[in-house]
Amino acid sequence: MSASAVMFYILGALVLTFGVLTVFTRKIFRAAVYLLLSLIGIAAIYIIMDMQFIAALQIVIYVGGIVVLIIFSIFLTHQAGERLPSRLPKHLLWSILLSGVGLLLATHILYHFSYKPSIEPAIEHSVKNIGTQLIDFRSYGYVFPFEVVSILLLAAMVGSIIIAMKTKKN
Amino acid sequence: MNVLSILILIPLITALVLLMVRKELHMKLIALFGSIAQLGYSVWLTNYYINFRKAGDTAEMLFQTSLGWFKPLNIYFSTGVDGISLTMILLTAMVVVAGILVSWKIQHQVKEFFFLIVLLSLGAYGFFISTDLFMMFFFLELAVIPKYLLIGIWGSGKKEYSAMKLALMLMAGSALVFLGIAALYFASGIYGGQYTWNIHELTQINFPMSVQVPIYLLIFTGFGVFTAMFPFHTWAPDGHSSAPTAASMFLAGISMKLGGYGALRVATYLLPNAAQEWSWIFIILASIAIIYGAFATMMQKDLKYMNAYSSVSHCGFVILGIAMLTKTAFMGAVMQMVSHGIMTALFFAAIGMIYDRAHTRQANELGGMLKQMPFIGTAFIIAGLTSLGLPGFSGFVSEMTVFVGSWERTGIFYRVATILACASIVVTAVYILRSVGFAIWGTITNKEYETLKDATWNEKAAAVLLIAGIVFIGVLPFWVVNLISNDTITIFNKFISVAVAN
Amino acid sequence: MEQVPLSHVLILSSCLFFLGIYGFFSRRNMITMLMSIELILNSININFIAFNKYLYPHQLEGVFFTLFIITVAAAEVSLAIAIIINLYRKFNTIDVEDTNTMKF
Amino acid sequence: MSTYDIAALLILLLPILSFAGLSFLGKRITPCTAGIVGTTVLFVAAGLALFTAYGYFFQFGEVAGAYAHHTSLEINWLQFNENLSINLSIILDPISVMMLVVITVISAMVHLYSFKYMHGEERFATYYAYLALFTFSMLGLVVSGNLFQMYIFWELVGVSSFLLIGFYFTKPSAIAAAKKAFIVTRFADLGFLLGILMLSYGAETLDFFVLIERLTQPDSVYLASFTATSFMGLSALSWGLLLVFTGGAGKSAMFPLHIWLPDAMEGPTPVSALIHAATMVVAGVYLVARLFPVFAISAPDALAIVGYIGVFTALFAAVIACTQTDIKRVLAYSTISQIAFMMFALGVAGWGEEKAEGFTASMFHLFTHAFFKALLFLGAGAVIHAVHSNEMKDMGGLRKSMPITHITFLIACLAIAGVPLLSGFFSKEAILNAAYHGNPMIFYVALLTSGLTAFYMFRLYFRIFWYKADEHGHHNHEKGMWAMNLPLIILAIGAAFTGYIPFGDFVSADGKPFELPFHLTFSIAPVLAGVIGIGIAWMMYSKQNSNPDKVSASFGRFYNWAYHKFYIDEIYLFVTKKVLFNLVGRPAAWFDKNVVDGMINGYASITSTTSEAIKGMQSGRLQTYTLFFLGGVLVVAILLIVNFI
Repeated sequence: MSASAVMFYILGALVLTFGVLTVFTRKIFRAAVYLLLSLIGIAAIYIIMDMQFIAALQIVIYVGGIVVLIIFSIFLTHQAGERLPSRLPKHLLWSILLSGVGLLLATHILYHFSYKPSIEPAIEHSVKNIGTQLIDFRSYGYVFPFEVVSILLLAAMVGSIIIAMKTKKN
Repeated sequence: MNVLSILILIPLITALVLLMVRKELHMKLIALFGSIAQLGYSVWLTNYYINFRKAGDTAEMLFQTSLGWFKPLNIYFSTGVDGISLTMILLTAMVVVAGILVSWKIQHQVKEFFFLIVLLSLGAYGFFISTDLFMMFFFLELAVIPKYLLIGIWGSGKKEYSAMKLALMLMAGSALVFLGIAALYFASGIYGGQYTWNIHELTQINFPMSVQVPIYLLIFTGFGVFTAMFPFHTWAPDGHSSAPTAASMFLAGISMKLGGYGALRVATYLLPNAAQEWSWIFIILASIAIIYGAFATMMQKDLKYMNAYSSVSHCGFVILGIAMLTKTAFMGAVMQMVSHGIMTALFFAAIGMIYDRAHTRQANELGGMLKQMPFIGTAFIIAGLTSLGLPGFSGFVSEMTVFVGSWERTGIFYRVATILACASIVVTAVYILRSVGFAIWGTITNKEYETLKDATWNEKAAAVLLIAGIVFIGVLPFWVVNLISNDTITIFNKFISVAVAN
Repeated sequence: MEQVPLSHVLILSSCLFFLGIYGFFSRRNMITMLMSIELILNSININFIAFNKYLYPHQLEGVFFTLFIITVAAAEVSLAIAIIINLYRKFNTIDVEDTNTMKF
Repeated sequence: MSTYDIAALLILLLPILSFAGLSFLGKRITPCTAGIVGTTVLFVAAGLALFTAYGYFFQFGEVAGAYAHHTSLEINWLQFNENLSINLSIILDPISVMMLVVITVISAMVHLYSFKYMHGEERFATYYAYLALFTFSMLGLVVSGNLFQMYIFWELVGVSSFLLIGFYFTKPSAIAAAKKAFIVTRFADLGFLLGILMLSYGAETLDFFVLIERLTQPDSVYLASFTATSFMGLSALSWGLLLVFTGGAGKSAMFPLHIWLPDAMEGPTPVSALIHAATMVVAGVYLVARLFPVFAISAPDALAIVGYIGVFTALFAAVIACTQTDIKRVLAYSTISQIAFMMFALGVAGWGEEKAEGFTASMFHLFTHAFFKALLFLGAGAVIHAVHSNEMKDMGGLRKSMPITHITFLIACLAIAGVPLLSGFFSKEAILNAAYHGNPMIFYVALLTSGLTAFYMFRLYFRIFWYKADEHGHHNHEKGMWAMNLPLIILAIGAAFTGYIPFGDFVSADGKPFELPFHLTFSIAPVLAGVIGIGIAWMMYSKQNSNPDKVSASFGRFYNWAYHKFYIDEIYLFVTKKVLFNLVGRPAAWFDKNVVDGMINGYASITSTTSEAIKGMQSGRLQTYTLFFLGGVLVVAILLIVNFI
């Protein structure tokens, strides 16, 4: 077992641990922090998988953007140290049941599925390759989705401003 | 342009023009003139038809056309009329004119009201001239929806409940009809080799008994709901009592006839074997409706309820005539449809006029109306006398024809049914005379009634038109008989050929 | 890394996925629900990357999908937070149990 | 068409035109004009009727030694099927011509009389219109050549009677009486209708004469098939005829369908004279007479039942008449009794020259009765007009102030009592004679009844015109009343002398002239009975005394029963109000409201309860929705896996 494999298992355990903590903790701020850590763990896994660009995005957008945004919104809507109310047992039962069954099912399939890797020569997942294909407008080029997503971002930005804006009361 | 298309075009144009004008008076005038034009055209068409017949045209239906409407499913807008449909068209045209006249004073949402009324009549005309089952169903539905709105918006009393009940029950009826005709369509592909909705093509096909029976029961029951057949009649009392006058007139005068016409033309005509075997069910139901409806009527205090239950009883004669499967009984059923249509329209018009003035329909709260409003009182009495089958009015000839026709069926079962039906003439007399005695005769019970005015010009015109119709049929029944007897014989001949084949 | 079988990576991601699901159901606070959704999205990203890496190394499609998912997630979170804040103003709470006017 | 056919047609057309004119223009013309128009039309019609009668009996009616029926007009009005059709026709034969004369003459008299009697009435024109409608319907009834045509006019007669009884429509008692009359006769008409259906089905025709021919020929296939089936000992034909007779019994007020007639006196008195004494109420007799050959030849058992019902009614009504105090009611019961005489006269008759004597006697009595009974009613009307009351106790000693009424009333009473030389004597003799030969038991009851008749008529007479001094002063009530007195005089002449018409020469069952037997010795018993009756009445009522009370007390409970009309009305009320309304009508209405409608409402409430129950799923909770969503996805996934992997 190579070092990277060991690293992977350690990181995986960490990600899961923080994920569990995120989901189970009764303090919302802590949940956000555990989420942060979990996301960082995932970024590390990307690095192990030679996906530095994605790892960077993960750090920049998730950790630097989204989680911070969440933390801000927690500040806006919560008193510090407030404990979250617990769920009704009925709901808990259902959620445990469903996610448990789902997990078992997924695991079962994943174990018994035979994966067939392609045999073509690999290409490097470098920023250069990614960037070239991303803004390429020939076949397999992603320039059109790229533009669409940029418009989507713009729209989301405008939309969230409008939604969150204080409306004048009549 | 086919002569029959005009029957649909006139109401359509009337409705469209109605939507464009803005002054209330103009709307009323347009609706009135549109309906009068339609009445005139129907009369002309009848005359035209009679001339064709005199010239020796023996086709089953005249003026037939066929336009592709939705060819992938073989739906054609095919039309054609015979004497039966023509009498129905005349009836509709007459009731529509009268209905528009009595609604002259309608207060709010005038445009929508007249639009819906014209739309309803459009549905009825379309239904009567269609020879394609799908188009028939289409127009049947077209005639149902406006009723919901007419009752729900312009009604009185517990109108939402009544409108909903009526619409749902009629919808359930038409759902049964649709199941039946759709089954017939697919059966036509299997047993006739060609998928078709057309009545004339369907009647050529010999369906096996196992196919006929369920379809017959479905279609007859479905149309029976429209005809207020026991035990599917309860939409009628509630619907009528909540409906505005014109809507009541349409409901009882036209809508119930859609059912009778359908039961005769579709269920009985297309499925003779099943009719022969299974019509006893409907004979039982009709006999119950006749007697039981009459007794239930006797207990009603509200005049509209009274007339609604009496409609149940009278429409029982229609069902009875159709289910008895003799030529005379068919003729009687058709005549009873026309007669009852006009008579009940007049009855509702008179009740509506009284209600508009006295603001009550309870027979025991009224009284002395004849003294205060001679015209309306007389119209009420004439409607009542027609209802109880006085000779000289249309009710007599039609009921007697049904009785004679029913008596032609031998066998103790049919005899008992006929005797029960005959017995209803006594009960009818009881409830009619009770209501006349309470509401029309007697002394004025309420001081407020002493200021009531008699009918206005529009109401008089409506009543006179309907009374003229009643008297015309009552005095010259042979005219109607000549118009329809060939067609009832055509339907009856199916049964002879069935009997021969068996 | 090559010694780690693909299925292990996928199982990691599905564990993360169902953690997210559980969190989504069991939490009443909208922000924590949002966090659960982030977990779910991340588990998907891991899947894409893993498939790209293990099964189709000659392509970049998994990378692109991850890229777009991250972008969309960013847009989604910004909108969700805006909505949450708006709800908070209206109902003075961000508990999903209390914001159930869209019924019947 | 010959002149006579046109005359016959005109007789029918004139009244209906008068009706139409008066009802449409009634408000535009003065009451006086309306009255004059109505009366003139009827007088013209009466003249035409006499003319037609002359023509029929002396010019064209007799074919090969017998009076045959003559069809003046026939219109195919409603064709039911190949065999059955309603042909509106005008048939002239002895009885229809006789009826034409009776109806038009009496009606003309009543029209004239009403001119004064109804003076000042608000709906004067309407009254005349109704009278004209009635006359038309009655004429149409008697000239029918078709069973169904008769039914049509039968109903029209019923409704015009209804309208006239209810003429004072603001009076509750008039409304009730009109309803009662219509409903009771309607009930009887149901029998008539069923009878028509049976007869027409059996004989495959609605035409009277064809029907009679088919049902009387011994070798007729129709007759054979008709009599083949029987029920309760009577053949189908007998049942059919009895059902038809039920209709006749309703109109002619035979027991137990008589209850409407006394109440019908709520109508204006001239109406009672026309409809409820002279014309409409004999329609039942006329109907049986029309079908007489079928009754007599093919169903003698049915005819016997007619006879028994008739004689029972005669006695029954006569007993009640002796106790009533309302003068119009006395006359009403007297009418019932007299019509019953005609009915049982038919009942005792058979087929063949001598045996059919009852037929002629019955028609004869119908003819004479029309005159004297109309006269009695009109006289009673004059009395009521003068004293403004129907009750005997308000009358007495009126002979001075109303001389013409007095004399004419006396003539009528003598005639009805069967005093020799007046018309009633001849016709009643004939009936009793027929009964004696036909069925002696009926004869003895009839004899007793005719004694009672004399008694109650003279009770009435003495009570009105003698008994006590006139409380209303001595001024003449008849001044300026020529319109009322003239009809009285004309009818009195009729009542006195119509008996001398050799009736047998004109009217007989088979159309052949025949001599009514007359035996002086036979007459002794009936005349004696009449004289005894008159004598008792004279003893009791010629002066004010306490005898009547003593006598009634001595009869005790029986008197009370008779006074209350043997509680028949109460029985009917019990059956209709209590039984039909409470046990049939109310349950039907309840059933409809709760069971049938409940079923429909039940469907509706099942639907709404179900949706109420499952609408909780639409909770507005995001998590619940997603829970369902995910559950669904998992289920689908598991299904797919189980099935495909």
